[in-house]
Amino acid sequence: MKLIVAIIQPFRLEEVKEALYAADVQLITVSEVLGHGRQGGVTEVYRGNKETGNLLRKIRLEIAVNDEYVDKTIRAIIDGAKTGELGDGKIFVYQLEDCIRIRTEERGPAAIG
Amino acid sequence: MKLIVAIIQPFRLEEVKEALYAADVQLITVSEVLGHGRQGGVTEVYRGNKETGNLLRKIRLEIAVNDEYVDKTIRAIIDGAKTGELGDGKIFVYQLEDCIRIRTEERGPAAIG
Amino acid sequence: MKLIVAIIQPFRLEEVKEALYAADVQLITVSEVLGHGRQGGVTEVYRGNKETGNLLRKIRLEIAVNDEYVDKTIRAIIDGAKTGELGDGKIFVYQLEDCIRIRTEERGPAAIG
Amino acid sequence: MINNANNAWVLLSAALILFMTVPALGLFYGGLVKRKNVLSVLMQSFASLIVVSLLWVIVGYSLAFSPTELIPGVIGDFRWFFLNGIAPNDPSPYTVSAPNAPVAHLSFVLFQCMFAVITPAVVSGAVAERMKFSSFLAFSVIWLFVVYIPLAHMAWSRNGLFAKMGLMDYAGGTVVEINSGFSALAAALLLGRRTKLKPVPPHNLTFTLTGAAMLWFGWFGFNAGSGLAADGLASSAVLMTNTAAAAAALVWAGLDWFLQKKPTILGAASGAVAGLVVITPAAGFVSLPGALLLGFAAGAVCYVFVVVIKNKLGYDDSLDAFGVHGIAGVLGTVGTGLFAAPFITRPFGMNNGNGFTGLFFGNPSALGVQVLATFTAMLWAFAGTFVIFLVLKKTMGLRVTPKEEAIGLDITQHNERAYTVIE
Amino acid sequence: MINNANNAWVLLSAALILFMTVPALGLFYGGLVKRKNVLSVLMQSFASLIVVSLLWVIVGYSLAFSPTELIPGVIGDFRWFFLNGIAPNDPSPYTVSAPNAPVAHLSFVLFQCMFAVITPAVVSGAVAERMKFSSFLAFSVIWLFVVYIPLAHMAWSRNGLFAKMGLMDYAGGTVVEINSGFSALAAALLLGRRTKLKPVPPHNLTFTLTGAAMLWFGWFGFNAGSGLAADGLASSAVLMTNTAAAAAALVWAGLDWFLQKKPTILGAASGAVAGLVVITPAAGFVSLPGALLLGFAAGAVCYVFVVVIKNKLGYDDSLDAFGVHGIAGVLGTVGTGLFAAPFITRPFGMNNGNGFTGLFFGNPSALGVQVLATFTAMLWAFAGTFVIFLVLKKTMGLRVTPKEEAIGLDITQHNERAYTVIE
Amino acid sequence: MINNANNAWVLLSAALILFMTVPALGLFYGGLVKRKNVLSVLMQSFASLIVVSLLWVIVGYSLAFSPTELIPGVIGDFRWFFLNGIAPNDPSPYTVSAPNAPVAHLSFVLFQCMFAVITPAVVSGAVAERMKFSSFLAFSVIWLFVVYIPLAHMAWSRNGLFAKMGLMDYAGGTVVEINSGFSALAAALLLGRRTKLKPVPPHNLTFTLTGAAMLWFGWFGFNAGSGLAADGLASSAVLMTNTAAAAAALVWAGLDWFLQKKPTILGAASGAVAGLVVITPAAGFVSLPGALLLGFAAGAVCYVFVVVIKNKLGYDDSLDAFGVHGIAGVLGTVGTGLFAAPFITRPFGMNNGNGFTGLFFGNPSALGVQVLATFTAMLWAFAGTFVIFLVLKKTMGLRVTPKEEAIGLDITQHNERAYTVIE
Ligand SMILES: Nc1ncnc2c1ncn2[C@@H]1O[C@H](COP(=O)(O)OP(=O)(O)O)[C@@H](O)[C@H]1O
Ligand SMILES: Nc1ncnc2c1ncn2[C@@H]1O[C@H](COP(=O)(O)OP(=O)(O)O)[C@@H](O)[C@H]1O
Ligand SMILES: Nc1ncnc2c1ncn2[C@@H]1O[C@H](COP(=O)(O)OP(=O)(O)O)[C@@H](O)[C@H]1O
Repeated sequence: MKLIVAIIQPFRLEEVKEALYAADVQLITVSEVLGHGRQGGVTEVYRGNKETGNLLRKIRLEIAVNDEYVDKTIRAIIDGAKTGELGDGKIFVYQLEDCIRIRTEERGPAAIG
Repeated sequence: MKLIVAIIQPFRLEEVKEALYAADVQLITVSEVLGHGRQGGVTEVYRGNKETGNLLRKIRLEIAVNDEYVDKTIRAIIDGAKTGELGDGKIFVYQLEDCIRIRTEERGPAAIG
Repeated sequence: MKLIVAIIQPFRLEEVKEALYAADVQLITVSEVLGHGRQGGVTEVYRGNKETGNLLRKIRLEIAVNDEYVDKTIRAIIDGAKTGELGDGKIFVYQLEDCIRIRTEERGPAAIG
Repeated sequence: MINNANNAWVLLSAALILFMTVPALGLFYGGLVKRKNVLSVLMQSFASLIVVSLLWVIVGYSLAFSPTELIPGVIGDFRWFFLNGIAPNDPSPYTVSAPNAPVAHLSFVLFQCMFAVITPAVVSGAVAERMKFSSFLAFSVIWLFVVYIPLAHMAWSRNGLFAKMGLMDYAGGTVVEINSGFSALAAALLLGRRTKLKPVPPHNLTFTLTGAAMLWFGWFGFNAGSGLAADGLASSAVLMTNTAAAAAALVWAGLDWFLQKKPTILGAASGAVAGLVVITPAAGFVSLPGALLLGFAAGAVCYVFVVVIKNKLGYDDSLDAFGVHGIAGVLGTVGTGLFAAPFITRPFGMNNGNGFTGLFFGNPSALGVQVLATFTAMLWAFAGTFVIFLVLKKTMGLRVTPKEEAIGLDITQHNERAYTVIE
Repeated sequence: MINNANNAWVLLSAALILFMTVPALGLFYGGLVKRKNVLSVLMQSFASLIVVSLLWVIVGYSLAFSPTELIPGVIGDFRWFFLNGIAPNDPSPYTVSAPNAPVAHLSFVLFQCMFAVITPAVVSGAVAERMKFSSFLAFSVIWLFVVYIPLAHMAWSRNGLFAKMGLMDYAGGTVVEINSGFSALAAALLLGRRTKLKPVPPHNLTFTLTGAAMLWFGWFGFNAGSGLAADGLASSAVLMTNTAAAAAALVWAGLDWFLQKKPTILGAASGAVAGLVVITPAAGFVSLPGALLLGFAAGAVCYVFVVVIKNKLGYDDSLDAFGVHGIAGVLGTVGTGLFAAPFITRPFGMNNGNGFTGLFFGNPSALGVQVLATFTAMLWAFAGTFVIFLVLKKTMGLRVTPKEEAIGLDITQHNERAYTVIE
Repeated sequence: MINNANNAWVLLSAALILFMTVPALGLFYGGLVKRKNVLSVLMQSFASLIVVSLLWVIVGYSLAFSPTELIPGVIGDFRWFFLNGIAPNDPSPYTVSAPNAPVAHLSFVLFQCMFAVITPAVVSGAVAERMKFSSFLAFSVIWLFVVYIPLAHMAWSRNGLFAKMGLMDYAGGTVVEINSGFSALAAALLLGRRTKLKPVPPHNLTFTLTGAAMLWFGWFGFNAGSGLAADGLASSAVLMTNTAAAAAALVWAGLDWFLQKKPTILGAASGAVAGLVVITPAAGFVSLPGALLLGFAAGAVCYVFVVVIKNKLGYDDSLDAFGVHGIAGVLGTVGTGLFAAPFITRPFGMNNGNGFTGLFFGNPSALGVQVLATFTAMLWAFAGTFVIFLVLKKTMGLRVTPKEEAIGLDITQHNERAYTVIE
């Protein structure tokens, strides 16, 4: 079992969700984060001050999958998120040791999906 | 050392916290996330439009524990969070390699608690 | 590759960011969390009620680095975040299995930076 | 002949009271609750506006203000059912300081409508975060007829019981403030405490302060519009209103500073509301020292009730409708019997039999009427609400389920959420 | 001689209409959109205030209200260009119920300015979340001259086409409501749907309810200020306005409850706005039953349009400018021809040739004028806006790019974001 | 005899100025700061309302407006201490265009109170995010007596230095705007920059725009109420106010568009405020071209000050109280000496010795008085505030500690937070 964490552009969230659903990956956890990456982000201007705060809004996806799903999940994220421009984001993969479905108390790979 | 991440219903947060404290697990990190799981979540209606956005509000708990605490932490979370209905959430367990307490610069298991 | 997660005081974020940049660590993901730690946090008072809710505002940093960067990243976080008082926070280190840059589809250590 | 200046003044005062109900009271209360309950709180004020507005023009006004009566001194009759026979250019049968320059009768209908609208909205502060919306709606309809209208008739109608005794209640110390406050207490007692009651921080104090400021603003119309004329008495009433609000806010924030180490903005706002309440019955009767003293007293006494006593006794008046409106309402109504100054009313040739003169200006009898009306209003409101809540409890039930309470009232009562989490 | 009471009333009414445009309409609309578009929506209302305010005093007022005309019955001339020759103490050439107690001419200029300001702001509801700011700006300038001013002239100026026929449009059923509503429809059709159109929850319903409440408050001035006198007719207009708003809100929230299981606060607010719209042309003409029936009708019919029909037809009137303002505007303008009650206007000696009497009070001819004006306004607004949008589409383009739409209009059109994420 | 129409107008104008202080100015400023400081900013405005309201009725009004004086031309005496002897139906000793139709004396007291309330609240914009609350409180009390009251006396009291020279300051170009602006500059200089000063995005621009819109709304009362009559001069003042605001907003947003590529909503709002400031001294004196030109000038000049010069010079006027109020105040006060048009004031038979006529209408001497008063006000405000701040710095200290500043003023000064993070 793996955990896949993806940091993507907020405005690609819909596309990524669609790509994931198409790849039969339905269970995801989403949150709003700020990211400092390679993307230069000076776009906000307040009373002439260019906002140089370099933390840009991003969406963080957390997806736990069984091993056979890892590649297609990554593929789906890339397909949904890639625009080819700086700031598209990153995907991180971690080992997941155990997973428990609270409702049924099932454990392991059976609990993931 | 392990990291336990739990995604639970927001309205069970109080119960989970109480169960954790009862199990002597006091150090936790909490955030608000949106989750897409098995729970069908159509409850919001705006001008007749049922909100089909399938991301429901959840709470994410992050708890780093020493190995001997893993089981009772999981137990406590289940006790607090379980209602038996879809949407109760999941618990994920990861290997934690190291832990540092910033204040004292202690490392490893000693720094967890 | 490692993932470093740090929970710090919100008002030290600027210092931590500066220390990280000085250590040549530029890529970070930041979010707002609530934490229950050793810090007693009764400071809010509403109509005479001391707010005993024990979840305090914290900042969570997520930084993926190559192995040779781990120590200096931890050092930088400590330097930026440490005040010596309860509540300074913790740093957690995890194994990172893979990393993909969405824009270029690069993988592994090359994709981290 | 209608006096257009006074008419404009009263129409705009009515608009200001509308503004106090929503958005002002809604924001003041709504900011104090948890994020998941804010809409339910706003909806209670809004529903009160909607339902009472309709009932009032249909029958409520007639029952409250008709000089011909079903029960003498207590309730009017159906003479003005559906505003029957009230032409747009009819002068108001009610005047205060300007008998020869009346407003339109319909302006008076509207102005009084807004009082009837805001009073149950104030009560809603006591039931926040746990009452079923349907039950609140039923309550506010029944309560309008059983509690509010008789009290309004007694205090303000031509033939009302207390009106005839010379009660001084300029803008609703009994009818609005004591009434809502003691109704709130009964409601809180019968409803019981919130399930996970522990101090929870207000979800948006910017809203709360915005609401408080808007209340202050609207209260100028609430109090000074009650004279039904834009004359010097209105000017005095506005100035005393402003003064009492400031005095009470100063005291509350000062006590916070002294006792809790920091002056809080919620304290300043709460004090301001307490000051606005205390001056409500007194606005057109007292002079500067009276306004200052009433304001200081309201700040201090309400502080003690809200911060100390409530937490000791343990009833759950969620947003302190009782602790602020009930207590300051009593203080103000009784205080008017102490501080009413002939210096204020005499120039207008007003007379209620005792010259609008309080104890401190040599007229002990006035105090008697004030105290009598205060006790009646306290009892009437408490008992009436108690019975209504008891009946509702037995029939349709009062509270949402504990699970609904945990999930939040916005989604469980209204299928809506106030805020999105990500854009 | 100017009557100061009436003048104060109209000045404050104008201020209330300003308040309706921003912040009220801005918050009402702004709360309904996604977080990333809220500023773009606020900016459309604000820009309308800025641009129309300037154009109006320079030339718009003259074209709309000059009795000497470029095209008889349709548009005035440049007589009052730059307010040429209007001295501060000149009485208004326009009066309604108080010909002997006029307001200042400049008050009338201001009051009408605010109508011209709010109308394009209402239209902006149909184009939210996808229109280029520059194109909206161009639209609102051209539209002011091509659509709004002629319609205002026809309905309200001394020599206007419909004015002469005795059209009853108290506060803008045709000029403001039908006009903005049908312009909104044309705009929505030509602009096309939002790219990822699916129901998205409003980002801040507290703002939306605050805005709706402020609209209700401001509408007292909008409607009752239109009589240009603080007399009993104003009182009646305010009371009818309040009644219709409450009636429509009750129906909409009730239908929600009945059909969707829960009464929603957005439903109550939407209903209130529908009620305020429907009573706009009728406010000074109808009596209580008329106001109630118009309110109920507006609540029901707009509900059907917004909740059922729109979703069936699939045009994207983002914030229901058409479904609420267009539909209730038609209902109200026609309904005035049914319910106009001589009981209301007769005491003021008013006469428009048909005694301000509707069908139900024995005057079928009035209905004809109302229907004619309604159809003309529908067509005029729809066709005019259609052509303007078509021209803009071919020239400067209407929409932001799909990527800009996805990123959000606040950052792409204005380089700003409404809210920070962490402190 | 009091004129009720004028009295209603002034009372409501006073209510509007209250509304400008809180919530309007509070939201305008509060939205611009970091989330952790919003309450501290709201509290400064609220505290100013509370403290100044009390001091004003006790002694401030008497010192500012008593015709008998402690220092001739500069400060009054204690004649009206505790409003001593002012009966509710006493007419105001002060009138502008309607000497025979005065408002109540108490209305004038109230109206002027609200000016005294809002002025220190404006200054608070310069000290946001770093000043100790206790020090701000001390400042606002001392400053009221040392800086505000003498300036008000000089400009507006019967025997005031500049009043006697015929200064034209309709609604506070010197007393309110230059005064607050230059006090803000002194405050910002003595307080020093915020520790981590770098452009931080406003935490809630919806609040900021809401506040700006409410300011615009309230300014109608602020400016036009200053004529103390609801006559045609008030109508003119409102219309000129609206026009100047729109003109300046257009210019600022236009410069944004031109120089920074996008029109910003913060720019439009800032421009509007600049326009409202510039027209403040001129509102009742200038005609349309004057209002337009002053508006355009204010938009452009304030833009340059705020966007270019401030960032070059590097003082930290956090919310641009100096750059907007100070600069536009100077422009407006001097500009009144250029554009004052006899066409406006003559019909009312007003005369200040030089016929309220500016340079461009043939009266160069007026300009002299305007410039003299402008310089005096600049100096008075700057020097007075400088000294007060210096004394406070040496005694109680001005700033919170750097750690408190990092944590935020809401929690460290008031033990409160504005918003919760999860529900
Ligand atoms: N090494 C890293 N550790 C943590 N977060 C990262 C790391 N690299 C990238 N991110 C996150 O991903 C986001 C996008 O990265 P960015 O470098 O802008 O994308 P790209 O590689 O396409 O230019 C960043 O804003 C940050 O939140
Ligand atoms: N495989 C997964 N990866 C990431 N998040 C998950 C996964 N499974 C569940 N979740 C999170 O847990 C929440 C609850 O899951 P859900 O399937 O609704 O619970 P249940 O299993 O009780 O039906 C989801 O909304 C989602 O946020
Ligand atoms: N074992 C843990 N698991 C999860 N989060 C933790 C853990 N220990 C600390 N934290 C997080 O770190 C924050 C700071 O910890 P705290 O104990 O207050 O710091 P300190 O060790 O300096 O006293 C906590 O509020 C919590 O969010």
